[in-house]
Amino acid sequence: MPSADLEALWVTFKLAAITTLSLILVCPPLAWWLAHSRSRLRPMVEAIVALPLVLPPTVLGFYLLLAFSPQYSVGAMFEGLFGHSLAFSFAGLVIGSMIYSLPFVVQPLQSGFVTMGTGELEAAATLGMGRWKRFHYVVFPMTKRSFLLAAMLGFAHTLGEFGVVLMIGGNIPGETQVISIALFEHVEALAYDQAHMLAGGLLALSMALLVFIYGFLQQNERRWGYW
Amino acid sequence: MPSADLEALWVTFKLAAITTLSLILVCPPLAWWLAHSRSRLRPMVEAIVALPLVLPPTVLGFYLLLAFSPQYSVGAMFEGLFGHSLAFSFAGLVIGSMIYSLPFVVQPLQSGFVTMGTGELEAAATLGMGRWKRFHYVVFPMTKRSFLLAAMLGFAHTLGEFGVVLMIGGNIPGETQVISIALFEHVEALAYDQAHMLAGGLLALSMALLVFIYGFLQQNERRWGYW
Amino acid sequence: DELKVAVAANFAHTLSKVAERFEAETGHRVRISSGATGALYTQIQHGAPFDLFLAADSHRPQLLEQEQKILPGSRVTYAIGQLAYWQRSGEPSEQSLAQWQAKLAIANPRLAPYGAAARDVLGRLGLVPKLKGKLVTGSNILQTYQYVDSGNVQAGLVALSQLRSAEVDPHHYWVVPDHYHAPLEQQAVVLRRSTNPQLAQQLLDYLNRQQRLLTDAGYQVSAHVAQR
Amino acid sequence: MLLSFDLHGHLGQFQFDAKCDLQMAGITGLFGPSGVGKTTLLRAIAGLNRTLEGRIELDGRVLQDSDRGIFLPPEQRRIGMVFQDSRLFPHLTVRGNLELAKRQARDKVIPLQKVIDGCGIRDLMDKPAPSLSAGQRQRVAIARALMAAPKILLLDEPLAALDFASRQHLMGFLNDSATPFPMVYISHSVSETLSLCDPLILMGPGCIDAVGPTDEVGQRLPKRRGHAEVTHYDPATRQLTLTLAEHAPELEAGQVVGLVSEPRWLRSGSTE
Amino acid sequence: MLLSFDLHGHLGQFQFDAKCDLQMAGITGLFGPSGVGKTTLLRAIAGLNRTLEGRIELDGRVLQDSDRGIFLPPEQRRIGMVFQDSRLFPHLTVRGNLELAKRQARDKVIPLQKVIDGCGIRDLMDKPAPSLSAGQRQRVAIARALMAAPKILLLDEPLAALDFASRQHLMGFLNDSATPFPMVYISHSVSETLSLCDPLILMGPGCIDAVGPTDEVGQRLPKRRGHAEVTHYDPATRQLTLTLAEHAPELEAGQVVGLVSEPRWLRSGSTE
Ligand SMILES: Nc1ncnc2c1ncn2[C@@H]1O[C@H](COP(=O)(O)OP(=O)(O)OP(=O)(O)O)[C@@H](O)[C@H]1O
Ligand SMILES: Nc1ncnc2c1ncn2[C@@H]1O[C@H](COP(=O)(O)OP(=O)(O)OP(=O)(O)O)[C@@H](O)[C@H]1O
Ligand code: MOO
Ligand SMILES: [Mg+2]
Ligand SMILES: [Mg+2]
Repeated sequence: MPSADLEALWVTFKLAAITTLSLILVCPPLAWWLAHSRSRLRPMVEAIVALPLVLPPTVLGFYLLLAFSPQYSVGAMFEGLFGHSLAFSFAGLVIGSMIYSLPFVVQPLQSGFVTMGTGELEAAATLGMGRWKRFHYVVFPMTKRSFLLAAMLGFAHTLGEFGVVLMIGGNIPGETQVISIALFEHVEALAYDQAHMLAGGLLALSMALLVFIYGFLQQNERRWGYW
Repeated sequence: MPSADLEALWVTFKLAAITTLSLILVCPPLAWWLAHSRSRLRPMVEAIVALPLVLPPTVLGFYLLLAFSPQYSVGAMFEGLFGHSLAFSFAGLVIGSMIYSLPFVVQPLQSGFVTMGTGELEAAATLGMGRWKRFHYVVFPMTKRSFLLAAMLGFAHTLGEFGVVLMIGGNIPGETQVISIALFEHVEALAYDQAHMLAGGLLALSMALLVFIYGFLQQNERRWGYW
Repeated sequence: DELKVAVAANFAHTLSKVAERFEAETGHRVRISSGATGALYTQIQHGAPFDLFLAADSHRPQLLEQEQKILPGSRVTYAIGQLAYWQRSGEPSEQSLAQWQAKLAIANPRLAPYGAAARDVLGRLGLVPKLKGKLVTGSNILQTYQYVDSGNVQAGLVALSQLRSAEVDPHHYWVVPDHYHAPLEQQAVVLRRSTNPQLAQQLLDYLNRQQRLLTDAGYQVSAHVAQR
Repeated sequence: MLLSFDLHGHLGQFQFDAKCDLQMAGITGLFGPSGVGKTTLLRAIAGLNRTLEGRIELDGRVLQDSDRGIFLPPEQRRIGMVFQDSRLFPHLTVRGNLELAKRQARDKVIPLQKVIDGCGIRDLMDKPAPSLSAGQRQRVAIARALMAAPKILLLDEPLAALDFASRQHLMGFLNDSATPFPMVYISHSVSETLSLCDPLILMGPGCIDAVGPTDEVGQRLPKRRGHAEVTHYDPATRQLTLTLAEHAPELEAGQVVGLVSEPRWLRSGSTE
Repeated sequence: MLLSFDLHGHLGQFQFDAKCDLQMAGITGLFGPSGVGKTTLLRAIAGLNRTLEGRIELDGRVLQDSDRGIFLPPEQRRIGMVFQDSRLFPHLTVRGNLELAKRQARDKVIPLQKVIDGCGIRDLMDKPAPSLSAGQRQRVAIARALMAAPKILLLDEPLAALDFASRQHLMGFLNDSATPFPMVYISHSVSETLSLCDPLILMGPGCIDAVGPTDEVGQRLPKRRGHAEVTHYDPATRQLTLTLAEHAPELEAGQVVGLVSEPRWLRSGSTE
């Protein structure tokens, strides 16, 4: 594989990993609130979280581009903060990806929290376990599968990001050129050999990863009927 | 809104609606099998279903392009059959979207089926209800929420599709120009007024739709504690 | 009737003006899809249903001709493009470009002829190593322009026609001399799969008659065209 | 109606091996300590447990035969089951639950109204299932299972969450219903078992200890309970004289015993 | 330790209004027909039901006071609860469940070994929780609640799924444990209630009917059960003469009654 592609691969993985990690730290409280709140505000917040799902990535990219532009106040503030414009920088990509992948992390978590029910939590509370202990000892182990799914979807979706990156990434090798863009370029430039290598490699890698994860999940299921 | 944008909007909605409808008919059996099978093949099938999640849309687009291209055998066959190449046609977009959105429909369904548990189903079976009746009278009403979520995610994800469309749809007004592409074009062409109108309109529309759906879900939850 | 035209990004704005007139005069409808020349070429390769292709170079039309995908004899040069160095502040010139330190926007050299031209210029000025990691590449020349215009990048190599149509103050750009890069000889072809080749040819001829409009827009008109 | 089974296998560490031929009529008791496999057995008969191997036959029809690779799915067995947890359909009201079951009945045997009265759920009909109390849920589950008109009915501690009055009432109703629908009945209550069930199956860990008429097998139930007939009762002196039945606890003077007056309607249908 | 509550509100159509001051010592019985709101009351006391308004006070500490906007979350109330459905943590073994509870105990009151023996779960310690039978689950749930060493313990039909022997054994153990951990105990079994609980709360639909010592209030329990002392027993003729206690069922000659020999260890600790 040519070194530019390897670089793109590395940028992509770095981006996906950082995004996923940040999201998996930020999202559980939000997902919990969404799963259990009876507030009238909830549908509003749910809608905002789901928005990146519904909006074309280009819409998001467009607004991000405007937000990042130092011509406007937000972008100027960013520039003051980070020392450089966020557009066409790796940091900017991370922010964009986090917004874009947010619903993919929040929704599996929320659905896991909803469906684990409240029975075991009530039991834990009457044993004297506070909020954090309940989360650590009961919620997390009971919804491990949802956490895994959330991380996987978040990672995957960031890997596959295209529209947002195309608009705010700028295709800078080693910094913001991710594989989806590199591949697009190969294909449009009719460099099919390179395209085949990159796409085929990704396909094989993704498939292997997925088979591994799902196989692991299935085994655990078999052993306990639960995990 | 200029007529070209309206056309793009119409193409997009048509595409999303047809894709979602087809998927919601095709996916439940697959999701059911994935939720309950103990076969060793399951992780493999799960991985294949999840693949479009992990693959950059351009990879998928690339392979679809090859498949659809009249230069290759599959595409030539299609062309013989339909009289025109599938690439850069609406029918081709529907196929691409279905593949691309498949995991977004299958995964919520699967997760719904897994977490509804088998208790009520066993009860239904001992009452003498066969497979179909169990699905109709028990599974479907108990997982309504998952079906709604699946349809929503499928629809949303198709609305937001960009990479695949860019590669196999091109940008042909009235046929394959969807809003994400139209918006991309507006932004590139510096038609910020049009871009703002389209993006803002979409934002408002999506937000309204989402608030409505989530509000509806919450109300039903309140009324029964279940629906 | 309806014509589907694939046009190189740099020419999209100009074509839409021409098409407006054409539509008004003939009553036919022209639908425009714009993109990088390379991207459009790829789409045509895979069966995209265009009638007319206006490229930003002569290379792709030649390839299509060799592949016998065009109406024989339809390939013509309709314009010659000009590259400009746009800098949002200061006085753009060859020196200021040579000393540019920050991010610089260009079009993707592999897909867009204007990007290839930009690369030629940077090579000639010996800037390629210096600007490594600072070249923001748009997938076509429109996106490149938009990067600079939105203020996210402070300078870029774009098409003169874009700056003209946006009425940018000529003090803010420097028109790169023709010989700094391979000529941007923009050729057009009528595609063989076209359902209405006569109409496509009609539009192409109509376009070739709008020389005033093209020169005003920032293109040179080739002798070849002038002859016809 | 003959129910015969010969099942073996294991759940985790737990070994299971049970073989029996049962003439199903009235209510057959299934009695045994916690964790011996009562629920496991009923689930296997109903077709809900595929891990046990062997043969099950009901009324001449082979329901399962692992050797021949036969395994009838539960919905084709026409064996009803009332689960330890009630498993009502949570998206329906009580009425919805009963009506859904009723559609499955091939022959209408007990009219809805009679089941509603028998289970004492008249006031609950329009409540959504998840809002019921534990005892209410159990009664609805019994009603639902009866509405489906199964060939036989398996009940897993159906009265455990009920108060005394409801329990008495339901025992009478079950006793009446057992003629059209023979039942297998798990209960931990000795008095309930003795008064309601005949014959009786005693289970030990993973196996069947004894099968037979209640009069015989009942003697092996825990000895702290028994039956007696009142010979004489003098309300003034509070003196009561009883004649003990066969299987009576060992008693000594000074000891305090509890009394359960057995309602007259019990067992009158099935044994006399 | 004084537990006083004054709660009112409604769940759907169901109206609830209960007020009571209880001196918590030993085991307080909570008795009433199905669906009168026993579970609802316990849940409110434990802090699991926010829909009921009013005041709850335990040992001088205000747990809830809707007027002043006070609502202590359940984990700060130190009130243990054994649920009708056992609610074990499904991802842990039995041992895991107990150990997790033990970490919450502020003062170690009953040693683990004693609880294991008392609840008869020695052989289950390493089983994953979801593989247990219904009765096994209930025993583990009781053990888990005790390990957390709460101030008071609320039990919702904890012995319903247990066989006679386990039940007797557990009743003894609960009776012993009630000195460190006063309990409120819901049961539908009259004999269990009478022999284990003192005082007694009787509930009617959504309200408290009576509160008082078991000797008094117990008379109002369903009259089909009673207590008697053996005056004379002649094994040869099988003649048994008894002296009935106060709250005895109405009997007539020829009637069949059940006998429950009350184990001597019962209530000896708490009442004498
Ligand atoms: N999936 C499983 N894995 C391991 N052991 C199991 C599994 N399912 C059941 N067991 C064991 O099988 C035994 C029988 O369980 P079962 O539920 O049939 O008992 P039971 O007689 O119904 O008891 P109870 O009266 O308490 O309900 C129990 O000891 C239980 O621990
Ligand atoms: N969410 C609810 N909506 C409507 N009614 C409810 C709800 N929750 C409980 N109820 C009603 O409140 C009453 C009391 O329920 P509760 O569970 O407290 O009864 P219980 O005394 O514990 O009965 P059991 O002995 O059967 O368990 C029942 O009649 C029930 O139908
Ligand atoms: O107009 Mo181009 O093809 O983007 O250089
Ligand atoms: Mg059981
Ligand atoms: Mg209750």
